Amino acid sequence: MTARRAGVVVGRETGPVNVTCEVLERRKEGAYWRLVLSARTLAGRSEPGQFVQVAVEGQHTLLRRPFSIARATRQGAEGGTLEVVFDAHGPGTEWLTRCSPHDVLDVIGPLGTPFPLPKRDVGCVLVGGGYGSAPLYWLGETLNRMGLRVDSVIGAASGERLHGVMDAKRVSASATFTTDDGSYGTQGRVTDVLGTVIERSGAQLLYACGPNPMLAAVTAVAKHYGIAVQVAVEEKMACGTGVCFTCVLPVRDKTGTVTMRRACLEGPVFDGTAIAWDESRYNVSSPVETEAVDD
Amino acid sequence: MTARRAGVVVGRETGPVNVTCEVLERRKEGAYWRLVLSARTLAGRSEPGQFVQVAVEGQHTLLRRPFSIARATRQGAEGGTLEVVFDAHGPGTEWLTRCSPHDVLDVIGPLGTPFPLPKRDVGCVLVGGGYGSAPLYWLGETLNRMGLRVDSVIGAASGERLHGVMDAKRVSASATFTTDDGSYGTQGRVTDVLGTVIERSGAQLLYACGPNPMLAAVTAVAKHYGIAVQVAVEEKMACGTGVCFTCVLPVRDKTGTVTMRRACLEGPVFDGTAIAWDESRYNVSSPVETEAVDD
Amino acid sequence: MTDRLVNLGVSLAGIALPNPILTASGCFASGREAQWFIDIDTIGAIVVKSITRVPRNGLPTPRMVETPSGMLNAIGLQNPGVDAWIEHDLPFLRQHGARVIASIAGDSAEDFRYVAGKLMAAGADTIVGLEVNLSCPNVENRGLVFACQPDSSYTVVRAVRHEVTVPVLAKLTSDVTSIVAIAQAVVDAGANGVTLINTLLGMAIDPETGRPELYNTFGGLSGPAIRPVALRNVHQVHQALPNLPILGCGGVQSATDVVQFLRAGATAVSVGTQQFVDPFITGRLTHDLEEWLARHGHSDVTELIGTVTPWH
Amino acid sequence: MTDRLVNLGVSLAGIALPNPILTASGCFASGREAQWFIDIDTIGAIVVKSITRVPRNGLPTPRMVETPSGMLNAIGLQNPGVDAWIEHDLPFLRQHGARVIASIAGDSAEDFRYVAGKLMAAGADTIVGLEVNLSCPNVENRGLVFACQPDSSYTVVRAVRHEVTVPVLAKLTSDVTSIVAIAQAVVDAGANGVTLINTLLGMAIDPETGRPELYNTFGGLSGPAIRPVALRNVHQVHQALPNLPILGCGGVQSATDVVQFLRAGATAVSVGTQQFVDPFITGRLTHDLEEWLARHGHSDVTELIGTVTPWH
Ligand SMILES: Cc1cc2nc3c(=O)[nH]c(=O)nc-3n(C[C@H](O)[C@H](O)[C@H](O)COP(=O)(O)OP(=O)(O)OC[C@H]3O[C@@H](n4cnc5c(N)ncnc54)[C@H](O)[C@@H]3O)c2cc1C
Ligand SMILES: Cc1cc2nc3c(=O)[nH]c(=O)nc-3n(C[C@H](O)[C@H](O)[C@H](O)COP(=O)(O)OP(=O)(O)OC[C@H]3O[C@@H](n4cnc5c(N)ncnc54)[C@H](O)[C@@H]3O)c2cc1C
Ligand SMILES: Cc1cc2nc3c(=O)[nH]c(=O)nc-3n(C[C@H](O)[C@H](O)[C@H](O)COP(=O)(O)O)c2cc1C
Ligand SMILES: Cc1cc2nc3c(=O)[nH]c(=O)nc-3n(C[C@H](O)[C@H](O)[C@H](O)COP(=O)(O)O)c2cc1C
Ligand code: FES
Ligand code: FES
Repeated sequence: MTARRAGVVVGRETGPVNVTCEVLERRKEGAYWRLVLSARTLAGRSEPGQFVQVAVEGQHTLLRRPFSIARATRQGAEGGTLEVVFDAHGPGTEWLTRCSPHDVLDVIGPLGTPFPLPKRDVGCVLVGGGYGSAPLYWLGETLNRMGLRVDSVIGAASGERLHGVMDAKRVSASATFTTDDGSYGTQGRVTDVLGTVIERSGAQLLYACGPNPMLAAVTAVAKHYGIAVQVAVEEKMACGTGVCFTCVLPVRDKTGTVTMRRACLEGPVFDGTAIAWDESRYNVSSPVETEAVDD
Repeated sequence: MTARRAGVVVGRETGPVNVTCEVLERRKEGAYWRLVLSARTLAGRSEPGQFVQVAVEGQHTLLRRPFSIARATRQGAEGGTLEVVFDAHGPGTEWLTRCSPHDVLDVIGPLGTPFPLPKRDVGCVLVGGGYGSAPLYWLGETLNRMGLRVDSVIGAASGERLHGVMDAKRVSASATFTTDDGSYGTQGRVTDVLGTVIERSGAQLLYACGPNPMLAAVTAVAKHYGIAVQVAVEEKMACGTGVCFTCVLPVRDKTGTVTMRRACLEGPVFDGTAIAWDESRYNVSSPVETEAVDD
Repeated sequence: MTDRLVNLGVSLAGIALPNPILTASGCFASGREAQWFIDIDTIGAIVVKSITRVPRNGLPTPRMVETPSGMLNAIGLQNPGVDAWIEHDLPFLRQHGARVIASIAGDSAEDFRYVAGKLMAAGADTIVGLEVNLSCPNVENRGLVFACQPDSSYTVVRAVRHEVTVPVLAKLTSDVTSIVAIAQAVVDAGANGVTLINTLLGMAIDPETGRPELYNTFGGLSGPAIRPVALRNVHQVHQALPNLPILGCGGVQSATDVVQFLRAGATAVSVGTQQFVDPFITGRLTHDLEEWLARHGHSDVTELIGTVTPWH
Repeated sequence: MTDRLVNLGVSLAGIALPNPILTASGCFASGREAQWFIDIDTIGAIVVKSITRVPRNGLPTPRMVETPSGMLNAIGLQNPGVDAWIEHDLPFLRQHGARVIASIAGDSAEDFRYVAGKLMAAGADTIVGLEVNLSCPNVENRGLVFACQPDSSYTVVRAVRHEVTVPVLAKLTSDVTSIVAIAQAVVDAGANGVTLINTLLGMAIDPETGRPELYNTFGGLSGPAIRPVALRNVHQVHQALPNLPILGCGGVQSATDVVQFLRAGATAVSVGTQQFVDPFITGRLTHDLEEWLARHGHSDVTELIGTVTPWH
């Protein structure tokens, strides 16, 4: 890890900043890792749904790696912390698993659009797949504070890859879990149980985060019930700041015209029904599967 | 640091091996760093003058980095240790400074030719420049055990970059130090004092290790006094195992023919008088200087 | 940092720039996105994302994949088209005092001429030069990339040159047998300088599925991996055509990279992929370059241009 | 690792190989140096350092510099010449049961023909094929590299083809406008296959001194940095000439890299720069490739060759 001084903040009065963050804690959570970073300024500006770009130093890596903000605290002994939950699968995330407390990471954020909060008193369902559930619990806390009913449907390939079971229970009136292999909760996909949860809770709004195929399927369920759906998408991102146009997906505007929108700047949170899922290649990593709640 | 299991040895009954070595100790010595590695098999095969190739994982680096073996022990609690002393100046050596005890390094060695030991009872002078003095003390101990008189002339840019003052005193009848800036010992170059040491000690053999311009100058002094000189050269090495031909230098054979010899396989120790110094570009990093005892 | 004054200003093919650090086309969008990070008027010049006659939606994803010390991209020239660009992006750039080098692209020489004309009619106060992105398929010649053929390159540059009065830089690709032959052709056509280099054509395949990592199968390789190739092109062209102004591009990450490009013969550099890693890069490079020059006793950045000392 | 049996054997342009992992020319010397690390008869085939008519001392140092995920080299074809090679290196290779693909280089077509003839006269029992290194300056044509011109490439390959009966691979450079045009020329001349690719021409400069990092100013870029370019060349040639056997080369480090090359259209791969990092690499790749194939339900490595599934 390159020797850096922690706490350097570069940026403007508002908007994203580039900060050097001390690692306060690294812990394993099931199949995933959680990093807690000291990041006062960045944390103070973050809202659920936004993400950070973290510089990694894998031997042949070049680009930053994007991660959803799993939680940002604005107070506490450290004056503000930022948490990310990640899955180690390639050289960049592998490198991150080797960070220890006191190491310093170079982070840019918050980036992208947050989940829009309801203006009316509606019930909400949080639908998370794999590590995608991590930012939803923070959103759930906000919704709780607004006095809104929250239900959760959390899925993964297996129990080990189901993230935040306790958090889901904590923030929700009801929490339903699904795993592909049946090792925890109901065997199946989130969409197998989502309809029941919507009917039972009377929710009018879905918030979903997870692999794009899941988001497409969740959007279909929302449409079926005629309720709103906000999804946080994942696309390969070179810059994360809107300058490269690698992270696009086809989005329909009010006139019905489909244009390629940047997930990093105009998203990652979109109205699920505006995304032209059929025209997007959301199923990049596993072209044979049509829905997978965990990559 | 990639998670590796320590103690894996791949190779034959003799010759170089590829081993994964646990870092036992990392310490700062003046301007340099010393790494002590657990390396039973490799250490057992090593002799002064030989080197190792260490895999580094700096961002964007590719090749191993060559380091002289500063010391190899064949017994002790760890069953055999290997030491290198290095100067952090680029991404590979920077990465190495971040190794901590228990980290595991991937090392190939011993490589190259050792310093040939005298067959007769002669006095020897060790001439070291910068980190180049590190392997000479281990050689000095061997010469001491053979009952030979050893004198040392150790130089560097500054006192901080003078390596192993205590070691030099320990293994030598006399130890003379020079620094370019006069911050320790005599102000000047090793060759400014070498003649006096040769005359006073009656040495018949010089062993030198340091930047190539120093080796060329030391060779000139040896020639002047008509005594033997063995030098350990430093050339940029891609492989260190003799397959790439990047590390060559012009060497004169008995018939006077100059051919390009591989420093990694046919060296790094050569008879200083056989090297066609004029035809070599030994002064690569500082083309304007003609002699520098520390790069 | 000493308090010595160093001049960083250069004249690139007649374009006066306060410093030699530019953004590379396609790596800075149209400047608006970067305002969180930097004051865009401090940048030497902004080379904007290539602009075409009609809007382009670009290619489907995946559009990028990381490779060792580099990345491949296949965006497909997504851009709003020249009219929307003039309406939406130009006013922002003008208002923020940016020096703009407009990158233009097209399917035919006529496309290039048309876009060049429209841009200069609307933006002559802000657009200080044009960069002709010749790495586009020529639909009138079996889709061969303009920059791969001296005659196609000539035709496009000549059409643009006749249309406008600002300096014209021709952006070339290294994927040719002789970069000097192409450079000579664009000089003959009236180019005031060349930008070297665009991305190298490359490919990566998902081993598991056999799918190309890019929807387009092939894409452009950029980043530090290609820096040695970029420097070689700059130096070859500088040796052959020592008076031709060169905007160096390819893998610039640090001030010492900038020094290498200047020594090889570039008058300025443009930063592409590193923008993605470090949105503050132009400011950092300007600062570090100034410091490097001061530390090495230079009072003017132009002292470095074309200062390679061969071994033999 | 399953206990499933996987066939790793391939026929490369008629050369029977026990596995598709070869050493690349210039990155394995003549095999002797590697004996500390591996049994050289286990390697698919050894492509030896290019051999010339007369001994060559090569270039002065510096001969190499590391670059991001790559390296530049300018060795200058240091080799003992064909006679000494036959006397000293061939017997060692023969005695150890190596399959040898002899790489040959020269200043003229006649040089290549001469070396090919001498080698086959002395080594027909051990030399299973020839690789014609066309990345040499043609002294009879203003020093232009053979591999950059279809006609020069044709002439050399034809001269060699007429001289010998073993399969002939033409090794090409990517530094051309159309790799397919060069591949077609060598096929017309009778090449049985092509090796893709040699190094890319590059350069690096010491920022402090302005000295090129290589004595020769320019050098060849190799290593993982160039893998995307190598894969692109392999795939382009495979698409244009699907029956032409290809030896893929450029940046191979892992079994999944090998899979990419095979999918792109290569029948086998040769490993260059990674030999410097890992002298055990050929054995490791053979092992890992076998495991990969077994894990993916393949019983024969040839099932992978030319299996890219385009997106559109
Ligand atoms: C907005 C956003 C939020 C994300 N949040 C999280 C999170 O909270 N936790 C988490 O574990 N992962 C998250 N991801 C995915 C995460 O960015 C990738 O897993 C990570 O970049 C992989 O890097 P690598 O070096 O380990 O893998 P490699 O596969 O070697 O990465 C190579 C390149 O591909 C990109 N890439 C690979 N996989 C993905 C992917 N699934 N999505 C986007 N880019 C990818 C990388 O960024 C890199 O540029 C998020 C992605 C996006 C776009
Ligand atoms: C036989 C031999 C023994 C050596 N012993 C020691 C030692 O005991 N202690 C020590 O500090 N250094 C030693 N060196 C030099 C050491 O290898 C380099 O300092 C180191 O490789 C620099 O790597 P870097 O990434 O920090 O620097 P960079 O300059 O970024 O390295 C880039 C490339 O250049 C090569 N290189 C850079 N400097 C040198 C150099 N001076 N000599 C050879 N190659 C170089 C590197 O190996 C690498 O391939 C030795 C070199 C050789 C050849
Ligand atoms: C995502 C991306 C998009 C690009 N788009 C364009 C473009 O529209 N026009 C152009 O001339 N070059 C384009 N380029 C090429 C860059 O301007 C630059 O020439 C190249 O990336 C090499 O520089 P770098 O290594 O600094 O990125 C693009 C490069 C990238 C990475
Ligand atoms: C040090 C070195 C020497 C080389 N010498 C030769 C040579 O003599 N003949 C040849 O055809 N290719 C030579 N090559 C090119 C390699 O065979 C190979 O084509 C190239 O390095 C790309 O593969 P890699 O990325 O695996 O190294 C050499 C490469 C290197 C690095
Ligand atoms: S990641 Fe670059 S525009 Fe979105
Ligand atoms: S370093 Fe490769 S032959 Fe010496």
